[in-house]
Amino acid sequence: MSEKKEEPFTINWLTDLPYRYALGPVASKFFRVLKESGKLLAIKCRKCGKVLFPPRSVCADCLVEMTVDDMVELSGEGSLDGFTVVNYPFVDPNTGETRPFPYGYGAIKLKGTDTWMLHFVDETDPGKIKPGMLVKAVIKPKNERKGTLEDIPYFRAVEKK
Amino acid sequence: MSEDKYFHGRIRVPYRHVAGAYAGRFIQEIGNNKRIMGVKCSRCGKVYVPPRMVCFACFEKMKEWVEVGKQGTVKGFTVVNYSTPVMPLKPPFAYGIIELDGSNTGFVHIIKEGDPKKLKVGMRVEAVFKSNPEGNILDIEYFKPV
Amino acid sequence: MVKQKVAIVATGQTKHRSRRRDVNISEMIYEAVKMALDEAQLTPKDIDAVVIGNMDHFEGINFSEMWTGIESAPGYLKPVVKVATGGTTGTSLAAYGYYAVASGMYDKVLVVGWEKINEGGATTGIVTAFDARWERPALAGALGPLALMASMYMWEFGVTPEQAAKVTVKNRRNAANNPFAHLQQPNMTVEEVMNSPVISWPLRLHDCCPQSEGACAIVYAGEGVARKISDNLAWVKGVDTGHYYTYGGDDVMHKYPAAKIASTRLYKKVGIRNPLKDLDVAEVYEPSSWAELMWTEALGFCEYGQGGKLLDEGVTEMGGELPVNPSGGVIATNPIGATALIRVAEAAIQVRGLGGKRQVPDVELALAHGFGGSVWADLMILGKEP
Amino acid sequence: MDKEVAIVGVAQTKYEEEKADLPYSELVFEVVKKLHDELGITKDDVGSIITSSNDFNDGRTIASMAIQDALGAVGKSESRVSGDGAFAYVYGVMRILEGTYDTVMVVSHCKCSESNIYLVNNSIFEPYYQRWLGLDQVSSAGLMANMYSHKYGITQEQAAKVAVKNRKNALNNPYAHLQKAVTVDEVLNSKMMAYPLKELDLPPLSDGAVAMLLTNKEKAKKYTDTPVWFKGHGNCTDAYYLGHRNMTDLIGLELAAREAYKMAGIKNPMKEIDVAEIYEAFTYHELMNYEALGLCKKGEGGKLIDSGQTEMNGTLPVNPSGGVLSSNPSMANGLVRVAEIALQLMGKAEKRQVKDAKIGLATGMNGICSQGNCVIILEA
Repeated sequence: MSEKKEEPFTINWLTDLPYRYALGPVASKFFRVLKESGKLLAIKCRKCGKVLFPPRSVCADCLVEMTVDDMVELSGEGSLDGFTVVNYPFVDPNTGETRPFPYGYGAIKLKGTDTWMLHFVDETDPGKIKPGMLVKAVIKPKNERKGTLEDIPYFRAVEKK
Repeated sequence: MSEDKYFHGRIRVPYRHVAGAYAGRFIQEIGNNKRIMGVKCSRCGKVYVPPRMVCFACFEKMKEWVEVGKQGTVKGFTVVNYSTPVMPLKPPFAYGIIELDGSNTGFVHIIKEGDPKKLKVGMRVEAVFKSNPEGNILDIEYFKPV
Repeated sequence: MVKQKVAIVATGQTKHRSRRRDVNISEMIYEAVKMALDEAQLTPKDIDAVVIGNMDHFEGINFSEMWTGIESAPGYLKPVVKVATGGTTGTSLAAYGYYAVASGMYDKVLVVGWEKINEGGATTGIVTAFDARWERPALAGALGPLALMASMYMWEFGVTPEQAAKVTVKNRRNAANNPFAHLQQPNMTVEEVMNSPVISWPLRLHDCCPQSEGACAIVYAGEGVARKISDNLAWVKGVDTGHYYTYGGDDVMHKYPAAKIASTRLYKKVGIRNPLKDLDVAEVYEPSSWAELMWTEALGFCEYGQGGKLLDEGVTEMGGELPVNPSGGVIATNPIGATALIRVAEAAIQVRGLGGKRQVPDVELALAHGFGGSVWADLMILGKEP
Repeated sequence: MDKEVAIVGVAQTKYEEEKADLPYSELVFEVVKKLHDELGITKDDVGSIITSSNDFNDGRTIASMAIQDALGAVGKSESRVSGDGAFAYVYGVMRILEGTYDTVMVVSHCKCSESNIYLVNNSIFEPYYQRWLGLDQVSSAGLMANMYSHKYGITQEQAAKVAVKNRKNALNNPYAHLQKAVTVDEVLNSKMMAYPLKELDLPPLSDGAVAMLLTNKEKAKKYTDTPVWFKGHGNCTDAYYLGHRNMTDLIGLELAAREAYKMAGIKNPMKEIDVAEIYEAFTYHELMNYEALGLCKKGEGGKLIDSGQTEMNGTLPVNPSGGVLSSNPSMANGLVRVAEIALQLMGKAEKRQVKDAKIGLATGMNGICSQGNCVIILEA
């Protein structure tokens, strides 16, 4: 069968489902500290010692619970161990609108952690990226912070080529 | 309240569902020609309104289109007294399962009547068509008691 | 109820395309179901249970199995169960179907995977699979993370974009031999891949899977009835799944540890010592060209870092020692909820010798692999002998 | 069915209106940890894991991804049934019977407090014919209740008695969400929602999770002296479109029950079954369940509740836990039913214990108004 060009008859439906996703004490503290002091926290498993970002309350390897007391402060610096430039349009389900692009996106190993954070990077030219280069979390000014991940709009690539 | 314990997010996505030959024709006939069409299973003889490609009982493709009545008999109803963002009318109003004349299945739709005492299983209702069709099932705006 | 061996007795697929304008969801799925039932010469009544799945938010339909299981598959007045695990949905469905028959609970089970992805949008849907608080804001569907993995892989092992491009060339060429495949491009060249627009560096357009609409169905039967249905069967030799951390960034993604763990376990169970030699064909879920290179390493076809070399040496080509994705794979066809089930169906087709122009000669053992979730792996090995 | 698959331990959270401090992962961790501690096991003792959840309820595609860490699933073979937890239990049983795994943990979770349940359930209806009408679980239940009561002359008082019974039972269940008895008058005078259903004919919305460990025959002895055996199962799906459904008789449930009884060798369910936990989505639905499960003749569900035979001290107590009308962690409901029957047959149901319970029945449900039905028979 050949693909017909004309648009078929469609039934359109705008799904618009509100959700309130519980944060739990650990993430709550992370976002509160981020909002109040602009600092990033991770969490350290008291059994295996692994430092995990995003901070969460269960260490998957040990199946032990971690609490707000296990949270450790990070410098906000990390190494850029993976990188891409998102260069395609799509509807962002958070808004129902097309997300602006292109944007840099990295796998960032935050100093002091054993995991990678996947987040925006302020570079859209892969030619300027060095594997493992230093990146630094940019934090919004205090009066603009809302206590969500958007308070960290992106990581700044520091040691560009 | 515990609102600061939450991240408020949403899943907001515009979907475009290809209606296909059956739902497409059904809804367009309502909008364009104010006709209600069913489709008949050649095996069990049942007339389905609204139409679908496959008779789920016989698992056969259906091909024969038939026009059915704009009136029908109420098989069941409920009157809703609460509201949600997706309800097309302000409550109270009724949902009904209506067997249209000439069909053998229940057709689920709205009956514009908010008083359960005025509704009865077995009563007759008639489709009210929307004057400016929008290309969906609400091109039959509602059913009204005859 | 007696434990039994399980065989795939029939398969069905739609011709996968980017947009099925002519049919709605339920009508599209019916095509694959009908084909599988017809091949098995089974009536809808013969089916004991239906297992069907897709991703809820991709088409925005909750409990889709309650609709499609009845109106696209013969599930009326029968058991209908939905399994949905992301990209691995198809193999997870296949696993459910296998356990349902192997346990003795049912004798004939129909398994269906489908997606009508362009009713919503794959990237949009995939974003919703990730944590709303931590991951969704920056995540761009599957391609962003796949590109990150590709960059990490490239940086660690020096695998080149040209080597990745060769995967596309191979698979799109293979796809030309598969009448169901979406992108059939027998003449694709490395240059063409390398010159296609950058979608998510280092992934170019032709390094990426398409978004397809389609459905796939398979019919399982227990050993007692299977031989009555067909004398050409693909037996399930073993099934395993490797799940992994909740957050994709918790470990080295490009080494795909879940696949390493699950494949090691499964090979041992099935008695495979050297997968490259012992397996005759593999259908792997490669959502990008780079992914196939990484996956061939994690699945033990070669050492870490040697995926490019394996390809360069032609090992995974048609006619090579272990052809990978004779169907054209995911880089040619990707109706997400059906994609991993297509791997199983295609592996069954190879074992049964029904592959036509895409047939690998003398297949005794075939591997089907599903990828999804937070870098999860689902595996199934099919064989000619029970 | 011979004694081959055992439930050796169960764990539940308390069901509550809003567990604001617990994201899904921590909710699941609570029951997993409880189960581990009770049985003295670690994650290494668990062969495979089956979960059930729903992506619309959780606001997340592949809802099970959020709970991998909390399950202890890293490196393991986990899989997930999309929908009600009773179906996950059955998948767990299949995995044990197949022979690869001698232990399977089954977990189900739901937090109704995080989503708008009406919109979530409106999404169950396909977009062509039903969704635009704004239908949801309450309006469909209203249709069903009205058609059923019209056909069989069931009164609103009879339906109300179901709420009275179940809410009273819940007083004995420390896990139950609503622990306040109600009277027939209170039910009849509660806010009209979808005629004839009033607010107290309908369940609350709850948060909670449940977990259990299944083992094969050999392993069962290691963990418990009171294993609860899988004895029979039936699963049957009715038509999808409400206009195609038999709205007055739950034929899907009836066929599922028939199959389960056959497998379990049960001829007279009212006599042979000692305790039942059924997924009653609204008061009338429990009466319809009685009929479909063969506890009484068609149309006599009202008489059965009148007779008191399904009360705690009756011939066949139904929903000693308080049922869904007392606790409704939607997707977990079926697995909660299985867990409650397991506790009954283990003799661990404390104040809600039915004396000498040897054979129990649990049901699960998917979709709107008993479209997908699962009936499970368990034996002490």
